[in-house]
Amino acid sequence: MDYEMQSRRLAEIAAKLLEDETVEAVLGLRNNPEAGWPTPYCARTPQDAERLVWNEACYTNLAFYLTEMRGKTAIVAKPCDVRSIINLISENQLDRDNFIIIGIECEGKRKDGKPAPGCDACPSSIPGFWDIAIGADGSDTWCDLPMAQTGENVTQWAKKSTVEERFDRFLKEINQCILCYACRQACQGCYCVSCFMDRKATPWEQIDADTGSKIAFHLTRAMHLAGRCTDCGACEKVCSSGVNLKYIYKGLSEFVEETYGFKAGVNPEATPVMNRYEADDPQVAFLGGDCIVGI
Amino acid sequence: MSVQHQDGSRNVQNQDEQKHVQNPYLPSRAVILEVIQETKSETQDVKTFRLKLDAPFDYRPGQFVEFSVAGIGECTFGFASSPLIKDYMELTVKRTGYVTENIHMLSEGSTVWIRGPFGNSFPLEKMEGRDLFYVTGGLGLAPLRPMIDYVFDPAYRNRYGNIKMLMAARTPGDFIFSYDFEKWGKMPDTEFYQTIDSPAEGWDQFVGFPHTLIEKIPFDLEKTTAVLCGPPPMIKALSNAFVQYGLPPERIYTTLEMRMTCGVGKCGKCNIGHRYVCIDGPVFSMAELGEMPSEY
Amino acid sequence: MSEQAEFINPAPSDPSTGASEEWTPRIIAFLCNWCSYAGADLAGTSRIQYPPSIRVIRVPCSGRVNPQYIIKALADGADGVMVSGCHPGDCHYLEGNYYARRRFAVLKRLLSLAGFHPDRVQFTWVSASEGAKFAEVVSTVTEKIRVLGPSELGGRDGA
Amino acid sequence: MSAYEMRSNFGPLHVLTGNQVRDALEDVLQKFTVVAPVMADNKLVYDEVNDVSDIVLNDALPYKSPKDVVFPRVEDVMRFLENRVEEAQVIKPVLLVGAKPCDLAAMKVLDEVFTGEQGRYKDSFYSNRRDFLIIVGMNCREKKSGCFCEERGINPAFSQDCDGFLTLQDDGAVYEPLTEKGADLFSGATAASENSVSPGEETLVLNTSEAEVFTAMPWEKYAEGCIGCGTCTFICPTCHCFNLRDSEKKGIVTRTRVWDSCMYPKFTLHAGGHNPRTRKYERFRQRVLHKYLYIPENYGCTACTGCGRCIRSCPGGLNIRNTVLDIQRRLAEKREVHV
Repeated sequence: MDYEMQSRRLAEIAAKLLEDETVEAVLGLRNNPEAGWPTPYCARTPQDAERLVWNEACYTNLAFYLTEMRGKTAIVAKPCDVRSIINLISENQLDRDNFIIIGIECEGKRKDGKPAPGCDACPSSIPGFWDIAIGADGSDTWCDLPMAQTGENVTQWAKKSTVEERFDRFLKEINQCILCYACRQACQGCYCVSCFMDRKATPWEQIDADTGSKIAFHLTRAMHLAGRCTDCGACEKVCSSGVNLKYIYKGLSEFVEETYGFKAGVNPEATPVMNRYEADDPQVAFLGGDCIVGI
Repeated sequence: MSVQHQDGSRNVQNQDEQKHVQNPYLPSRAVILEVIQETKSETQDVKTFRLKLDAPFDYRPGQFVEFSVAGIGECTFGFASSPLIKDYMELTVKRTGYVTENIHMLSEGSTVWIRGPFGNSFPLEKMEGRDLFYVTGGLGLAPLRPMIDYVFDPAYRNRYGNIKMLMAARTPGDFIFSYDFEKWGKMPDTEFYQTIDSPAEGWDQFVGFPHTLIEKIPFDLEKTTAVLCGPPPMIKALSNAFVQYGLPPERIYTTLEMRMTCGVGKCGKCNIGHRYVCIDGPVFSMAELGEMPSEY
Repeated sequence: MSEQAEFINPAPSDPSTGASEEWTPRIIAFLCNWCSYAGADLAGTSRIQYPPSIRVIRVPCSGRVNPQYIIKALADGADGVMVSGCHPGDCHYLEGNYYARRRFAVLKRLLSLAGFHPDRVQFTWVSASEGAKFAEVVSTVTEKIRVLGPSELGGRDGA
Repeated sequence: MSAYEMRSNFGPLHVLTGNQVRDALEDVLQKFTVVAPVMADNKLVYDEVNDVSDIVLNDALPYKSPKDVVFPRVEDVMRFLENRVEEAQVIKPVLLVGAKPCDLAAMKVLDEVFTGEQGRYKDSFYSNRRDFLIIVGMNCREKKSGCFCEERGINPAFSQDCDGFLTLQDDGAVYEPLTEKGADLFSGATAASENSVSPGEETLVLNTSEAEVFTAMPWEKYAEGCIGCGTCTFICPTCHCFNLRDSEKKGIVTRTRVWDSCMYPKFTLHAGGHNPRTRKYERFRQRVLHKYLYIPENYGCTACTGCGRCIRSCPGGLNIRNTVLDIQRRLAEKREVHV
């Protein structure tokens, strides 16, 4: 990885796009010494482009911000950002004509001296989808770096573990949760205008932060993310309490892929997996049926 | 009688209230004596609850109360009955959310919990000797009713001048307290008007929004104090109309509603600028509101 | 981190503890209006015996059962949840149960991952003519949950 | 009478060696529930201590503030019995050790808001806990990225707002009792106190009015990047907005107080559907001005201690200090033009 070359080329490209008025804004990251890591930044003039950075701490998923941009935007997108963008396009949340993807090669980011959440399972250093490419060496070709892919296989773990072990792991994580909803806010998939937890007239809304509320929130959120999670790790990166629940979302992604052959963030044309059905879908999970689900 | 903050300022304080030793969060018990269905439109979404309290309760017109149903939650309502009535108090509730929906399911004899009174009140002393012009929209009549009844009380009526009342509602069936209208209309030196949003069959009174109607009701600019209550857009339009007509903002009063939890200026919800609606309000003059950010 | 303040008086004792009778699980049953609810009706009118463990909630279609309802039931301490709808292809709304089928499969994997015993949530198809099958399904489900014992989360209302 | 004149009325300074500090902590652990900085999951937090060896007394600032000792994330405050309500008031005495000067300053703000004379009502739930709390402050020698306590007039080396102050030195520590409650918590070789430390000057303040900043400042730009997660309010040592909720367990309805956050749209949503603050920048503006304008107006103290926690943890990189600096700069420019 040559971060310096990549940064330089990124600044050049961004300045050019803004100068030509191809785009109104370039969405990227800037150095933020007070925060201690690069934070989202929106360059709006060619001079601003200088401030865009690219280094090993640039782990923020920017796809979520793209849904809030008005006017034509260029987004600096690493593979996980692009997966999220694809997911959002397939759900009609983004208009492909309204933004340019500056794809940037990435071999994984680091947070607090460790690989950032999600990076250990990333399948490729190349974004799946791009308009302008910035390779690992700063050129416009991809280098296709080997990826570690040491991420946990949740299904395998689940098959080996007992119900109690799984319950303990889940409880241990949610016990730390304070129901601040930062995971929801940072998630590309959680774009609902009014979350099920925020509805006004129902007793679903629970901010008591007792175990029942936390289970209700996290499991329902996981359910909503089934076949939509792009494994970007934003939920764990923003959590102030250190709750690591990505394994649940990942386990569901594995299940959806294995059962329905669907992977989120691959094909922008695909209908989301939970929005369609086949008449011969496997009859799993049913009483007396082939219960491969019951791990 | 609880203290008032006539100009909403923090400096005008009563020593008694400052040394509030009792826990302001602990409610006292009340029992529902009667449930009155107010609106006659199809939704029937407004009811008035007449409550009998365990402990004696004193309040001034314009103050509000925190009303809870155990296990459901707490809601803020303005008093809707005259403070001179000592046997019971009334609250008018519109069914609009989870708590109010559950309140609507209550019937006579149910136990509810009350804490308060909170907030300042209408500056009744300051208004003495003046003509009064009440304008209300929909449910906005409820917090004004204590003041209306207080002023109409024979013991106090001679302290105030002429009274004009303009009551607005969406449809003829949406008026609350319509059983009082006849009584109010017959009061001496009182003009009583009603208006609805759009024409309806058999309606012979005003039609249109209140801010378009104040020109049709002659009143003495020098002697009048206006008291408004209604939904925020109505208050904004109406106060502009009054000011344009020549009434100084210091003589236009309104009562605000905000989401509230504590009622004692701690929870931070009803914060508008540096003011808390629950302790500096809910009654503000338009002059005060003009200085505050328009986040209401 | 901080401890909860305590009340001066001890909490009144839980009325549900100390019951000596055999424990019956509390199972929330979401039944589709067109098939399974009618099936349950038929079981009743045919006087077929089944355990009194289910609390029925009638829904228009198994596709109407929001997974949130099931999660909420479990989180609030239900011992089990059962959802029953029309057989695939028989949906009154043509395709509601097909969507539901995917949803339930994913939900069951989700609950397994989170450490809820997979047997706590059961899905099944019962048509309006299958009164006997309905009784059998309820017996099977109740037995499976009885083996698991009360919910780990305990009833919220303790009833 | 200035607080600084009162120093040393509660005994002389105690010079302690490292071992004596340990022993003293061992001792207080027997008597109190001790809350102190401990490591949890790679993060330093204030938490209840079971073993003295877990306590981390050094220059690092814990990730979260100690406010939940007095104002917990979730607390049962009362319950409904048949004909009356009962308040939860049996509280164990807690000793908070190692609170940094910025967190001590924050505690003072909370005291002011919940129990102060300006507040009109006393918050009994808060004061119940506060009355049972003893605080031992500790100096801070390292400025983290994002810290700006000195601009907020806080001296990281000493604070008066506690029951006793522990000054860490390279070899051991010096303990200075500041109130009766803190009189004999630590003891070692005695020494006379030196009255040399004084609070700094508050430079980061807003001397302005709502009308001047409310719409005139580029709030949308300041709040760019906000994702509305509320992390800032949850780890802030002075944020104190809350909600009261009822829950039913075993047939008894308990009222719970839980933190709420002004960064959520639901915070101000009326039951009728009207919402005075719908946009993210409006909510960020509320947070900044509540700390720098509204609380100063109402209580006479700025409710930001410069601990920098929100700056370090904000996923969007929002920065309250830069925002206030920018407002100051714009106001100064504007006033110059007027002159």
